[in-house]
Amino acid sequence: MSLTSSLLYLDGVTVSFDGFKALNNLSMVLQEGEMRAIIGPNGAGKTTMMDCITGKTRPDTGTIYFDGTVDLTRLDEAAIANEGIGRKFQKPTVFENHTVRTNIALALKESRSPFHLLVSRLSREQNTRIDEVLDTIRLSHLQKETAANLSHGQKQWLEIGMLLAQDPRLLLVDEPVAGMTDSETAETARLLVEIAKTHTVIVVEHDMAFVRDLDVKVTVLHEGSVLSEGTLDHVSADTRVIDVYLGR
Amino acid sequence: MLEVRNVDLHYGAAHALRSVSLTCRPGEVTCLMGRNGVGKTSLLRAVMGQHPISGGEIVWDGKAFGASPPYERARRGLAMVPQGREIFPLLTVGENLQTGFAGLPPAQRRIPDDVFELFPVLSSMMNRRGGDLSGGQQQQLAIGRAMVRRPKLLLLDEPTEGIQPSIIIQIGNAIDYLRQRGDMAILLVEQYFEFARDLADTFAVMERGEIVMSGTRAEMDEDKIRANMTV
Amino acid sequence: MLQRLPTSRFRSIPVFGALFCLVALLMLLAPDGARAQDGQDAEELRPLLSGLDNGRDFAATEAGIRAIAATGNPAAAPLLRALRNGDLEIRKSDNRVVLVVEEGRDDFAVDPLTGERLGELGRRDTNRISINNNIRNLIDEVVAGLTLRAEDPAIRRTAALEMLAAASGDNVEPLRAALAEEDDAGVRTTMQRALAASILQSDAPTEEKLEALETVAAVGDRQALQLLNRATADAELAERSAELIRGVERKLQMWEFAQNIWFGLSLGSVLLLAAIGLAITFGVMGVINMAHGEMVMLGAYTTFVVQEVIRQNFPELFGASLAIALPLAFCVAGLVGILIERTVIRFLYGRPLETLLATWGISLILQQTVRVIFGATNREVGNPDWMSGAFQLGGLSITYSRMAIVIFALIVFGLLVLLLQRTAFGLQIRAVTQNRKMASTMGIRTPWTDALTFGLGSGVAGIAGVALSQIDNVSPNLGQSYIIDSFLVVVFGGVGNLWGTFVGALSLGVLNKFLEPYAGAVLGKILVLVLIILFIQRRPRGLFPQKGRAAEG
Amino acid sequence: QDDDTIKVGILHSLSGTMAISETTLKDVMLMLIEEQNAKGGLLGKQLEAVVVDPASDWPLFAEKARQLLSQDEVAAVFGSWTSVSRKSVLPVFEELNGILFYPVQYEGEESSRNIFYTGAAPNQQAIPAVDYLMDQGVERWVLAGTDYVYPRTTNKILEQYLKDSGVADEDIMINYTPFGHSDWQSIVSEIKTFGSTGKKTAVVSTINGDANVPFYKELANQGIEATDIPVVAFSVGEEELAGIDTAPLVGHLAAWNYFMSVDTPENDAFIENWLDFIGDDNRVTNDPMEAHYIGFNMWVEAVKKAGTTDPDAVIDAMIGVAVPNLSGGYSAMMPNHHITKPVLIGEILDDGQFGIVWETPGLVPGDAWSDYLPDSKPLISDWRAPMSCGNFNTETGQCGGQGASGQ
Amino acid sequence: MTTISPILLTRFALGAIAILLVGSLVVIYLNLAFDPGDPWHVPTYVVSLLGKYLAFALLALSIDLVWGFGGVLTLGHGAFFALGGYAMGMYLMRQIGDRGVYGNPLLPDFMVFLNWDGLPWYWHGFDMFWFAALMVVLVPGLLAFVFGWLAFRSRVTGVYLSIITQAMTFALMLAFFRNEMGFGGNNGLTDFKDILGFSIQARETRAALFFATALALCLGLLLAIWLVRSRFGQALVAVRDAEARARFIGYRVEHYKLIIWTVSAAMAGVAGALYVPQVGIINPGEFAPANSIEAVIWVAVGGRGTLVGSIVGAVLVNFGKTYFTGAFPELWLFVLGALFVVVTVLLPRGIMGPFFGLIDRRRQRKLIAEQQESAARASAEREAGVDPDDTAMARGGAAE
Ligand SMILES: Nc1ncnc2c1ncn2[C@@H]1O[C@H](COP(=O)(O)OP(=O)(O)OP(=O)(O)O)[C@@H](O)[C@H]1O
Ligand SMILES: Nc1ncnc2c1ncn2[C@@H]1O[C@H](COP(=O)(O)OP(=O)(O)OP(=O)(O)O)[C@@H](O)[C@H]1O
Ligand SMILES: NC(N)=O
Ligand SMILES: [Mg+2]
Ligand SMILES: [Mg+2]
Repeated sequence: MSLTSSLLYLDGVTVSFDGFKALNNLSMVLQEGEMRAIIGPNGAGKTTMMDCITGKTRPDTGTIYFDGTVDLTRLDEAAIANEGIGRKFQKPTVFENHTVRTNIALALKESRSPFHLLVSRLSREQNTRIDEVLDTIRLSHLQKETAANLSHGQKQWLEIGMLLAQDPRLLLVDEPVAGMTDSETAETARLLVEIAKTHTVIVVEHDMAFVRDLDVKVTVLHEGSVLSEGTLDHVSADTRVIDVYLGR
Repeated sequence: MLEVRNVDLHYGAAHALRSVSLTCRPGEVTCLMGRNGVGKTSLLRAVMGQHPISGGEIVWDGKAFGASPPYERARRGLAMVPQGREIFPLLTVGENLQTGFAGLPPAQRRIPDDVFELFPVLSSMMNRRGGDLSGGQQQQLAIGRAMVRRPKLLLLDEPTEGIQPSIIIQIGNAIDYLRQRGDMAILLVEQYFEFARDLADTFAVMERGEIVMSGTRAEMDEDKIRANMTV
Repeated sequence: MLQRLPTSRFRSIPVFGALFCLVALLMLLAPDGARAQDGQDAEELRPLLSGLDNGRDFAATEAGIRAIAATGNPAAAPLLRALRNGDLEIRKSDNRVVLVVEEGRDDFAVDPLTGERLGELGRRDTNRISINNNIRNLIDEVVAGLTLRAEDPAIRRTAALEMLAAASGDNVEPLRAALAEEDDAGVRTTMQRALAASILQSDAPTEEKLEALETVAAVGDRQALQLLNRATADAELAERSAELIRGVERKLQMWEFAQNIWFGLSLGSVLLLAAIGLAITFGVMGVINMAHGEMVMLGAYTTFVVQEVIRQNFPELFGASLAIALPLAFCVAGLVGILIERTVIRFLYGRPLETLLATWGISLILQQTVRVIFGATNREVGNPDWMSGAFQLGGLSITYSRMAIVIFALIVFGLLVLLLQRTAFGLQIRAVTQNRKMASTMGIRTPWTDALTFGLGSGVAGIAGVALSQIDNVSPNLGQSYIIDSFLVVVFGGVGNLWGTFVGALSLGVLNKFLEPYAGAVLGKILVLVLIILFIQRRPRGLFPQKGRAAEG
Repeated sequence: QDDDTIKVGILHSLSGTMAISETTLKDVMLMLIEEQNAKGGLLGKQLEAVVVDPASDWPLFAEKARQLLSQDEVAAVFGSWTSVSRKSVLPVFEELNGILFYPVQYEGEESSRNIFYTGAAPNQQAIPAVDYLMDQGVERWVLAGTDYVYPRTTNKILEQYLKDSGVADEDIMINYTPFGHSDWQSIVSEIKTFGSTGKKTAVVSTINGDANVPFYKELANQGIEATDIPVVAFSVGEEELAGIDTAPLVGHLAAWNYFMSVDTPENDAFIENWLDFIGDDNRVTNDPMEAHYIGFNMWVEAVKKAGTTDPDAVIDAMIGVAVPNLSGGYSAMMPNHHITKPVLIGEILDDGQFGIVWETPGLVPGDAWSDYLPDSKPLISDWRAPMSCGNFNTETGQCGGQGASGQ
Repeated sequence: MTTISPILLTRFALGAIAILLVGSLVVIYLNLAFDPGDPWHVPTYVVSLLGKYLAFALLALSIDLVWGFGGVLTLGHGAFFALGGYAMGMYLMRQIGDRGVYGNPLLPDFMVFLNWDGLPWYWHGFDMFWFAALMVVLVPGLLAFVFGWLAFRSRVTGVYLSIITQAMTFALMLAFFRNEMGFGGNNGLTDFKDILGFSIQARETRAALFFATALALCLGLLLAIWLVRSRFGQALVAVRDAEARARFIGYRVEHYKLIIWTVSAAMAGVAGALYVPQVGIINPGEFAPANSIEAVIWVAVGGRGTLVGSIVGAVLVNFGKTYFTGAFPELWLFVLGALFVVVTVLLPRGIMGPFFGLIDRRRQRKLIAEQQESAARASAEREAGVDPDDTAMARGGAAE
């Protein structure tokens, strides 16, 4: 696999906290347009990996390239976001004092320059786009509500909505369906599959039904490295995966 | 026994619970279901005393809680695993567990072995700060912490959220085991239908602040409930 | 008139009340008193007494003193000491020289030679015999001559030290004589040094002086340096003394470095004491506690009140006044803290920035309250005996008060760390401040914990006030002068990190003391501030930042 | 009833950092006014004190001055302590043509038509003190002060004066510290070192207010006795000493124009009245209080002389008024709006009082413009007609700008 | 803190501007058109006092911008205010010319008697008003820029930032106290004569200064409205509430903070410049940390993040100070202290809180009604068999 054809390229990434290796020589490659599901035990390093990609955590060693040439380990969070990497956090974080609508508006794909924002207003297309996103996440009726007043699950949805509005090339989605009902979970899977047609996506989930619905290649992380990779059926059959993750 | 009688709850002008009634008995698991934002967490908050109720009453062991604060309810045998984990981020795992000692008789001020049996990862991370744990580890810690209090009523708000499948199975077993012991009432909020169905003795489904359906396990009609939980 | 009592020169604190006064009087008369009681001898001095009072003609007074000293009468030394202490006065009614003794609130006249009581005195019944610093020096000198062979070795030592300080050729002979019969080793050494110093001032032969130079240089302090410097004027001694001077100076330089570190540490412990309560109310609880300084002030005023009560009623307890004040200050400040927490702060959890506003208001109220009760002026808090003066540790001069504060700060800090890190209460405090709602859900009585924590922080500030009352003003402004430094220390060390506060305080203290000699106090302080600002750029969360997710979450 | 009373403004800080010194002055003014009223008031009217609190906040001084003059329409104001507060109110008094009595020793270099300086100018305090010490054989000098205008100017004058008297550069050490400086360890130890050369050394202290207590405590702890290195202070009086245990400080000096220990019947009466008024036997009196005593009596005399409280008339009547001071003489208002005073040197006693060890043979008139500063030397002040100028330049024969616009 | 809708903020602010303009003109008219003694006359003393309050209000407004909307609790804004004040003070000093006591045409008096032999370089240019006016904005702006650039880039936040702003103003205070700095030390700059050729003591000049301050405050409000209502303002609030989150969607947090911080500092500088000629003195006391804290407190009293609140708070507290220091000189600290405590405990959103709150509650009730309606519509649709989500989902997925 060449460096240039891949959208995301991790090689030998290691992160340790006071000697504990959260990521251990992790390597992974993602092609443009690919969707990848990542599973693995609690503490396997899934979130830490996303932290490394988005600049929240600096790896001790290893390289991370985006789009073939961009060395993400040298950029800060904002620069990485502006390269086209968007993220939904495991613990929903939204702008609590803004309305749901403004939250989406703030995430819209656009220049983030303060001077631009000082003089520009939202265009009609942008407003339409916000409406669409609100519809998608089913929060239209709450669009004027302050985000602080949302329930846990509603915030999850809002985060997904912000990610949609941001429309990045690479989406990192950490546990999108936690706290959702089964049918919402199914809907979300459909939504992600739809998005993946035009985007590159990494999804972390513990909900196997959901992962099955995605029907994509699965990587199993364990103790900071890849334990197994393949279709869900393939990895589910792996006894090591069963031992450390799925249970019997 | 917990009896929630016609409870109302407001956030400012927003009416989050509308005359909700519910009963939880020792040795039973009561399962509360419903879509996002219907008021499940609000009901647990009301029971725990984290948010004042604006109408109705909550009776525990024959005595109404009135306006008593959470720590009094905790001392009367309630414990809660809240949504969002609410781990004390700068306390170590061990210290997080020890916060449960407050008000316990000295003899009980030790961490029950079940906690580590159920969540072995905690014992290996006793000195790590709670905030550093991964999401799923924090969820495990939150459950363990509630168990330290040896509650008579355990409130679980989506306890399986973010937890790996093998441990979900164990949590299910644990809840089952606690129920079997017969001295504990359990109120479980759960979105994951199968998990809920396997555990529930009684159930209730909420919609927009109201309980729209309830009954015993036998009365749990999967289709009807699913219909109610569909978006 | 001020109801202050005369003090003996051997005790640097004012002594209070009748009992103490008598003790002082006895001390005054005791040393050579055994012989002084021999009335006849003492009466020899009576005609000379009048020579002491010459108004502001100090030259005449000097002559009078010399005349008394020349008698060699054993009663002369105590008499002159009384003069030096300002206890000799002229009774206006009969122009008689009397010794004034205070007992309680009353003054009595006592015959300075016989100790016979001559009756009570009113405020304006007597005039103090005027003396000035030159007279004091003279008295020290002649008394040293008179007491060089006293019975008490301590007094002989003092005399020798005095002669060392005021080296003069005239002392050579008396010192030699005294040395001949001296049997106390310590006093001998001092006398030998004094003798060497005196020889240098005399017209002794050069060899003798060269020998004396060595003895003096061996002392190695500033006084020695001064003697050596003087010796360089003598051509024959110049070379050797210059050599010796270099040696002494090198040594002194080294000691100066050590002295700076000590100064820094002691300033640091003052900062630590001032900041440590804030490390709890602000660092741990997150209350931007602008009233912290006023808690310190309350502690200082508690000390004042305690001392006042002791002065009035139990003067013999004065030495223990600080020990009594400590728990009281803790309670007073702590209770006020609890009161503040219960009435104001508790409504503000979750709104940390607003605590700034409320506590600012509280600090204004507390300041003005104290101003109304105690007045706007400074109040006197005395240093007990054991907190006064300094001792010599090699070339270091360490004042007792500073040392006491350093030790005290360490103890307070240690106890606090133990409390927070090792006890259940400490755990509850930390749990409550990190997540109040969840702590309550875990069964922790949060209102209780909140009140006690705030009370603890305030109480610790209060005991800091006891210590600070020993080195600073006790005035309504006391708190204001520490609040900024306290916040700086806590933030510099890292909010919520007690060890950070500890290291922060000490390192800021040392830094300050090393900058001060070069930059001056003003510029030094500015530099410290600028360095802190720059340091925070490098470490935006203080000296010991919390790392990892926990800190951000 | 407004017309039946003459209002007197009292402009002293009752809160903030200066309250510690100024509150007493407010009290003494209240006492003086009460006494005057008991004597039948002034011009047949009762005096009424208008007290405001400028809170140690300098712009607030200006605001309060304005309020006193234009809203309360007071006949005279007694107030200010720090130089900056005086500088802040000066334009206000000139603009609204009010009268201010300023009772504190200061750096000089000022003479306003509307201000009467009843405290000491440098030649009434600093220079005599240095003279005295030279007389006592002092050869080496530490000029230690708080870093602000009064010490800076005073030290500038003293430095020049010492050099004129033949003191070498290396025998002068100058040290400045910030306001409220509380850690004196290094400086005291430096002074100790500076003083250990064998030459007799003294410290001339212009250390202000709060910084003195820790300074003296450190002196005492490090064992610097007055017999070794005496400290002569210009800002330390009885009130400052009331906060310290003075036993270890016996012999250190202060130069003032008044001490509580002055033995005169006037002073006895003043002290008695004061203790009565304040109801606390432990309170002391000090120099600025005497200055207000003098200033107030001068104003009373001048108003009587003018027969009105009209500022212009009173200002003119003030010059030449002489009233008894508390040390047994008469102080007179000079044409330069400064007064004549005796200069006393006192040594601290163990009871917190000062024993007077030296006294100028006669009264010293205050000099607004120091002779030891080059630009100030040619200036003189004379507010009598026809000169009517606070800063007449004897070299150019002209009156400087301020005097001209002050009219 | 909850955010008040920008529309509401704007309405209040526009109202305030109207009141300010009309009110100040009325005051000036009453001052100039009637003679002292006339019951309608407003004394000049009051005009200057009001001018001082308004200068403080501008300072408070500048603090509300950084604190209320940028989330930076500044405990050092007094520094910018004082620097602006010094810049103006230096101009006013130079205007004295040879009318100083020593008649020196070049050097201010305090330099003369401390034997300065020339004007320090940084005093040059201040004889020109335009230059001084530029410096009023530039000096605080530049200091803020450098300070902010360092601090925000290093991600100094929260109390750490607050305390180093305090350290900054404290250090400046000590520096300006030093006589060697050449700013008159503790005495500062005083005894001004003219401004722009007009006597500073003239009634008309005072009225003009007062009006200029009112005008500056109005302009400040307009600027603030523009900043806050723009999308920049929204992003700023997002940065304030969730800095890290904002970074992850690409906002350069440090730029946003730096801009508002610098603008605010310049605004504070203007406030200081207007303050100085009206009170007649600038001295290092203005740098005192307590002053900065007090200014923050005005904002908190009025209501943080409400713009108008900061003005109300500044005027109210300072009026209280003026009144109480005169009426109850011995007790005013109790009154003021109690005011602060009571406002915090009873009015968590400051004095303006209840006003905004009333309108806010009405809005919320409307909102809830709307929500219920649309939720009901949705479930009706669901029951009718139309799946609204299907269409939404398709759209959401297709759109880029
Ligand atoms: N600052 C830290 N200090 C110590 N350990 C840490 C720190 N941060 C993360 N860890 C550990 O690193 C491991 C990886 O955590 P991470 O959050 O990446 O797991 P995860 O795969 O996302 O798990 P989950 O499925 O539970 O979300 C965990 O064991 C966690 O405890
Ligand atoms: N703190 C709050 N302030 C105002 N409104 C709130 C608050 N918390 C929740 N709400 C509102 O109350 C309603 C019920 O919320 P609740 O958290 O109880 O829902 P839930 O059933 O637990 O949902 P989820 O499954 O998403 O956790 C929601 O509509 C939500 O918007
Ligand atoms: N004038 C003084 N002492 O400031
Ligand atoms: Mg994770
Ligand atoms: Mg919920």
